Amino acid sequence: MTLPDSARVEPEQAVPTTVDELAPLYRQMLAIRRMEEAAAKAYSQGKIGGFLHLIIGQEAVCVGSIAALKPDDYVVATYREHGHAYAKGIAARPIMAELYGKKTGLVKGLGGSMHLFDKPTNFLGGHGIVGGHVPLAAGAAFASKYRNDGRVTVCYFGDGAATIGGFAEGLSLSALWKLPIVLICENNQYSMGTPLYRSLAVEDVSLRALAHGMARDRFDGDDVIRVKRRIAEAVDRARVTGEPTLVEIVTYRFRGHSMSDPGLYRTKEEVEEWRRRDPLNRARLRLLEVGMAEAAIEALEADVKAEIEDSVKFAEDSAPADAYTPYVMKGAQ
Amino acid sequence: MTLPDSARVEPEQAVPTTVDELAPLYRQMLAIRRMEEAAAKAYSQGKIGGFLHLIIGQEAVCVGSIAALKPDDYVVATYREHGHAYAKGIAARPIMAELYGKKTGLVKGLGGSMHLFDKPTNFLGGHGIVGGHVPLAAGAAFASKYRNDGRVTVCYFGDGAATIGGFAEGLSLSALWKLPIVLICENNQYSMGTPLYRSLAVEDVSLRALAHGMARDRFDGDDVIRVKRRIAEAVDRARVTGEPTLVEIVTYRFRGHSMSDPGLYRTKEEVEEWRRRDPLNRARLRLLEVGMAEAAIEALEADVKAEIEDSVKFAEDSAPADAYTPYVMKGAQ
Amino acid sequence: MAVISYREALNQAMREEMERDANVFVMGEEVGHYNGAYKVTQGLLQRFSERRVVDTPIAEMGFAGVGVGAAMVGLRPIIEFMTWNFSLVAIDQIVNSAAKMFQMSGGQFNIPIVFRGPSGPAVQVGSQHSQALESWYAHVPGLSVVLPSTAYDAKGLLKTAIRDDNPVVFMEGETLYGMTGEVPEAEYLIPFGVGDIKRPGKDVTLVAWSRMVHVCLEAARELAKQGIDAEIVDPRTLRPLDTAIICDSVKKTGRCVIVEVGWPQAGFGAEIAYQVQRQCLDALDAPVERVCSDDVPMPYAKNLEDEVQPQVKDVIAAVRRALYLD
Amino acid sequence: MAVISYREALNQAMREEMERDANVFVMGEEVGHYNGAYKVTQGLLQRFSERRVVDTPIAEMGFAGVGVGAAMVGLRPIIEFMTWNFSLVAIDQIVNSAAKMFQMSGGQFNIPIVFRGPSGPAVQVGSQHSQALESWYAHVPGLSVVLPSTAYDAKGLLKTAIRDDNPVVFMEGETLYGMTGEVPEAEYLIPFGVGDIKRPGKDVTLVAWSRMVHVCLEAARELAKQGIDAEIVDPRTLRPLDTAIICDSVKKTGRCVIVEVGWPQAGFGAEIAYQVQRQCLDALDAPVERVCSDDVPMPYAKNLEDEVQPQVKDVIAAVRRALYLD
Ligand SMILES: Cc1ncc(C[n+]2csc(CCOP(=O)(O)OP(=O)(O)O)c2C)c(N)n1
Ligand SMILES: Cc1ncc(C[n+]2csc(CCOP(=O)(O)OP(=O)(O)O)c2C)c(N)n1
Ligand SMILES: [Mg+2]
Ligand SMILES: [Mg+2]
Repeated sequence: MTLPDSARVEPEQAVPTTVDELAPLYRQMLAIRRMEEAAAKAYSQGKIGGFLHLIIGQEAVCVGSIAALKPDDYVVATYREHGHAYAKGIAARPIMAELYGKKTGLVKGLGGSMHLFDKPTNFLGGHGIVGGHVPLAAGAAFASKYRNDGRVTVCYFGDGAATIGGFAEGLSLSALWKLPIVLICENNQYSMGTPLYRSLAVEDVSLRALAHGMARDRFDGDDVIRVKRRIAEAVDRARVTGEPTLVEIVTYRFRGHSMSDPGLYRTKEEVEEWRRRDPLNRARLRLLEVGMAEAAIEALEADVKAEIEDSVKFAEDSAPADAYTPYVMKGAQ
Repeated sequence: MTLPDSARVEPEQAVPTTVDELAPLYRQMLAIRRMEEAAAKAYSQGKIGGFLHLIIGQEAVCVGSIAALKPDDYVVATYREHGHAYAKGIAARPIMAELYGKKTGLVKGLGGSMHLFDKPTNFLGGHGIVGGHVPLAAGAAFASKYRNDGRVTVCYFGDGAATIGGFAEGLSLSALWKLPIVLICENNQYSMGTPLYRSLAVEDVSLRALAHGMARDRFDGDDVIRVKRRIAEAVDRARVTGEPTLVEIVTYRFRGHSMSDPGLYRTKEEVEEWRRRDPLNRARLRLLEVGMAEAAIEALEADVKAEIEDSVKFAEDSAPADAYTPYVMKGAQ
Repeated sequence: MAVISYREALNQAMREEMERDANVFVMGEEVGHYNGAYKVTQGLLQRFSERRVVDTPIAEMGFAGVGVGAAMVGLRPIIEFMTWNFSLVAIDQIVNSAAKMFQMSGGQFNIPIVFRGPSGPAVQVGSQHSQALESWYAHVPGLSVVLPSTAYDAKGLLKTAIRDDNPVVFMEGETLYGMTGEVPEAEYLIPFGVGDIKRPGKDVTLVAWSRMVHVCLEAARELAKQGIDAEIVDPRTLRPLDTAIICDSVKKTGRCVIVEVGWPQAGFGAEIAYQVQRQCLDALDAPVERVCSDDVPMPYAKNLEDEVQPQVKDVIAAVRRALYLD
Repeated sequence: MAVISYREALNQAMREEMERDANVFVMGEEVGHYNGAYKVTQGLLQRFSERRVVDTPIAEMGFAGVGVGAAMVGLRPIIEFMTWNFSLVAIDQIVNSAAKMFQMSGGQFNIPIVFRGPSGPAVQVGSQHSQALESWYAHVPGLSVVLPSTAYDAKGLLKTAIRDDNPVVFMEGETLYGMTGEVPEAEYLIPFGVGDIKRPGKDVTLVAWSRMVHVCLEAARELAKQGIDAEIVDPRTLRPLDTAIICDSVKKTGRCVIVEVGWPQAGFGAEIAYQVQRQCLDALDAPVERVCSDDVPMPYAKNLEDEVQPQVKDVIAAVRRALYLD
């Protein structure tokens, strides 16, 4: 399956940027890539268990969009959220320790890969029921409107969520109440093994906005700067007019749905084609174009490598989750 | 609140018809009107209990649309379904006896006003959870496709159902699987006390179809022949191409949401304006226009009166629901 | 003390807590302009405006989730379900979002939310609108489950629920709204997990909550005529459950009959029966009995509906069985 | 007899029933092209084509309802939930449509549908993906609730479920799929409401279903070394429940321990405990004990997850308590 035509309307020319803008975003994308690679390795060694959903290939979406936010803004994500958490400002150490189920994990080993949460950075999870978190995000945006606090909420969901009632209701309430929210469909073209054309009658998820008189946008997710610019428009709309936007970003995951999925439903050619459009490579080339020296890039890369290695060591060395305090917090009352 | 502009695009001129076509439809509408008036009276005398949702004012919708169906076609409706049941061919007697909770009731006194069901006429209920019946209707249509039996399913729901997940999922699956179904939104402009503009961001429910590449239609529901013609198009589409249609029919209920609702949220003027457009009066005038004699109409009306009076007497004289057989059918196993 | 209705008691509790804390708001179908389908929110829109009394479309999953999301960032929503029957389309939000969030987030996000509305069979509304789901909710860690039987309890428990920092399932008796009772003018709160003796007695312990307390009170009056002195224990909250007050009573009477309007199998009364036999086996002079609705979806016809539900005569019969009188 | 896995047994049951009856079809997420998230439907698409093996979008409420609607007009759907956790967004269809339709329609529309999928905690999938909801479903009249513990039971019970003319909730053990057992080549059916003694014994009755049967078997081996001879009763279906087989065992042993992986409060074990004390109070030499998961949402970390769930040591401890040995 190739990228649907209507997503190609996007001109292929690069969006203007600078080293100062792009370098930190490249760094974030790379750190997310390396962090997830390290997690995959640990998983295959049996050090991480359960479900592990990697975002490898999609990094430009979370990094570019969160770059358009203020620290006070809220982010609500799915179970495929390591990248979003990192981009929102959570360090690799507590994320990795959480995947390991350690006491030093972001949520003390209670949540795991699918349930990262962080109050200080306004990262509201990490949710496992497809579509169920969209109303929650609308709720955070409702609170911002209630308090008139100027915050914007960004909610991520997959193409597979476009068919479930939780999404439909969250969308409908956001439109009706004019909530300051940006709903981002990370259309990686598959929900587990199901290509989009087998779950939706149309190929354009953003059409949903029409039925609610809501603003919409739709574009490719391989250029992190483009993602940042286009999401900034939607964030501005939310912040200034208080109105929601439905945004669809077309992207691709290089790996299977989770670690246990060999991804046999896609051809090698299809995956290869998308790997050639790797947002990381693209950002690196662009950094050279806009004037960053190869040596400086390599220094940055070495720095990322050290950061992730450190996070793994931290996770490995940490004590196991603590049985005696946190998890009984909500026990029999 | 007046009728939204976009619903007025419909030319006000009458759709061509004949006495042969219109007279039986007028008769059905009148019988439904009289049946519900009788039910309201019995309710106020304490002979009928629970919730009683009357369709008075909306009769042209169910009568006109069901006139476009074959007997084999399935109908799935809400709790406001006495008219749909009658139009599908169920006699007044078992309907009235059911409202009275009698042994001779359509469903033996087990279901009541909200849960009429009738296998012989392919009337699949009578459902009380808003939106929940839309997937059921899709299921009946799925079965027709599975068997290739040429049947069409028609599903009715209110404007208030347009915001609930059950409707969204039923719509989405109907579009994806190209099911032979006609989804009819009976937009009576209120869900209980809530006008449509407080439940949906747009005034046109049929816009939902756009997000699914589905055929749609939208028109006024006061001319029973127009309803029949327009629904016939959608039914043909379903029968011939197997494709679904979302149809919105703008209408009005003259009474409150249920017998316990005084309807204080609407002005007297608004209700009066709609009463002037009463589909029954309209059909009666039209009958005269197309050549039915006043005396013949009066004979028909007398016949209806007798039929409904008979149904009330039948209900009153029937034995109470039987405690010892039917209701324990699905007891502890 | 003022004599007010159960409905008015609930209304006062919301009004007082909304006055007290600007983070408290009410959301649900018809709660504002319509003043509530059952008029429990009467007058709140007028007093607090559309900002804090929010009418919703029909989208229980959506607005329950909006409540949870708002609670994550510090608001204190009161979510009204028009009836608890409709919570079935929102139950994923109650269980998977509200109840689990605190744990799942490592203790970072507690959810101070109240889900409330009428519960249990009403009159002739048929099977889809007649069910008692308290045993479901009481099964779920992370929730508190409250079922007040009197105006006094309703007010004191709802105020506690609104101040609770974790999710509360607050199930009102659809058929109790009009019942009146004494309620103090001064502020009071009733803690969760503390049951109440609704009638002292020495021969048999009746355990009941919500409307069944009143069925038991009537049965007790009949039983008194037969020389049987029944004690009625109302746990008021099923989670947390005051097993102590129940077991203390059973240790005194030696007999226990649990009366609930829900379906029998895996109804909450089974949990109480389990606790009683475990903690007071030696004190039991007879097996713990239960009186429940019949194991069927609710029929519409009044005669069948009455027969399906626990009635005074059923309670009396169970008590007499427990006393080996029949 | 062939030795096959629990997964294969389920697959055979579906395959055989689909061969037998052209009205039977399978529907769910990833059941076709992907061969099932847990590979239970492996090969069915190839054998029966897209018409009868229907991949769905993520829309549990929708496709559960489609199943019920199709069943109303005579098809016999098998609806797979990828896991029972996701049934929470479809539960209204199961309770309000499937379970009540027969009654609500005055006996006109029975719903021959099977809802099936893996149930109970898996390994380290966190709180939203780890719960045992059998006590909820077993509460609802109109449903049958089935939880097989072996490959043999899985096949025989699933075939019965598919032939049943009313809705069946069929909960498979997510952690049992790979477990093997003997299964006859010849066709067989296992009726609902008939329990099975998984190990005969005389000192104590252990009641368990699904994976907990295996925890009990291991505990029984340990207990045997301590000279305690445990009988293990597997009811196999919780609705209808074979109380006779349980009570007969308890009358023999005088002690009863119920082991379930669900949450303790209002878990299904409470219902069993209630039935046992009511029917065999005189035979009980000790209170009925229960072993359940802790009353918390499931934590992710392996050490905590293990600790939260019933383990062999917990069963042994409960048995020793019931025997007044500790
Ligand atoms: C209600 C519900 N149904 C099913 C699942 C199982 N499930 C988890 S992820 C997934 C696929 C989601 O696909 P998509 O929304 O496209 O997101 P992606 O995984 O591609 O990021 C499914 C079916 C679930 N978690 N919740
Ligand atoms: C899920 C759910 N929520 C709430 C209700 C209560 N309720 C019954 S009818 C109704 C209004 C429905 O309005 P609409 O869909 O416009 O249909 P109408 O009554 O106007 O025919 C509501 C809120 C319900 N039955 N189901
Ligand atoms: Mg996807
Ligand atoms: Mg309406």
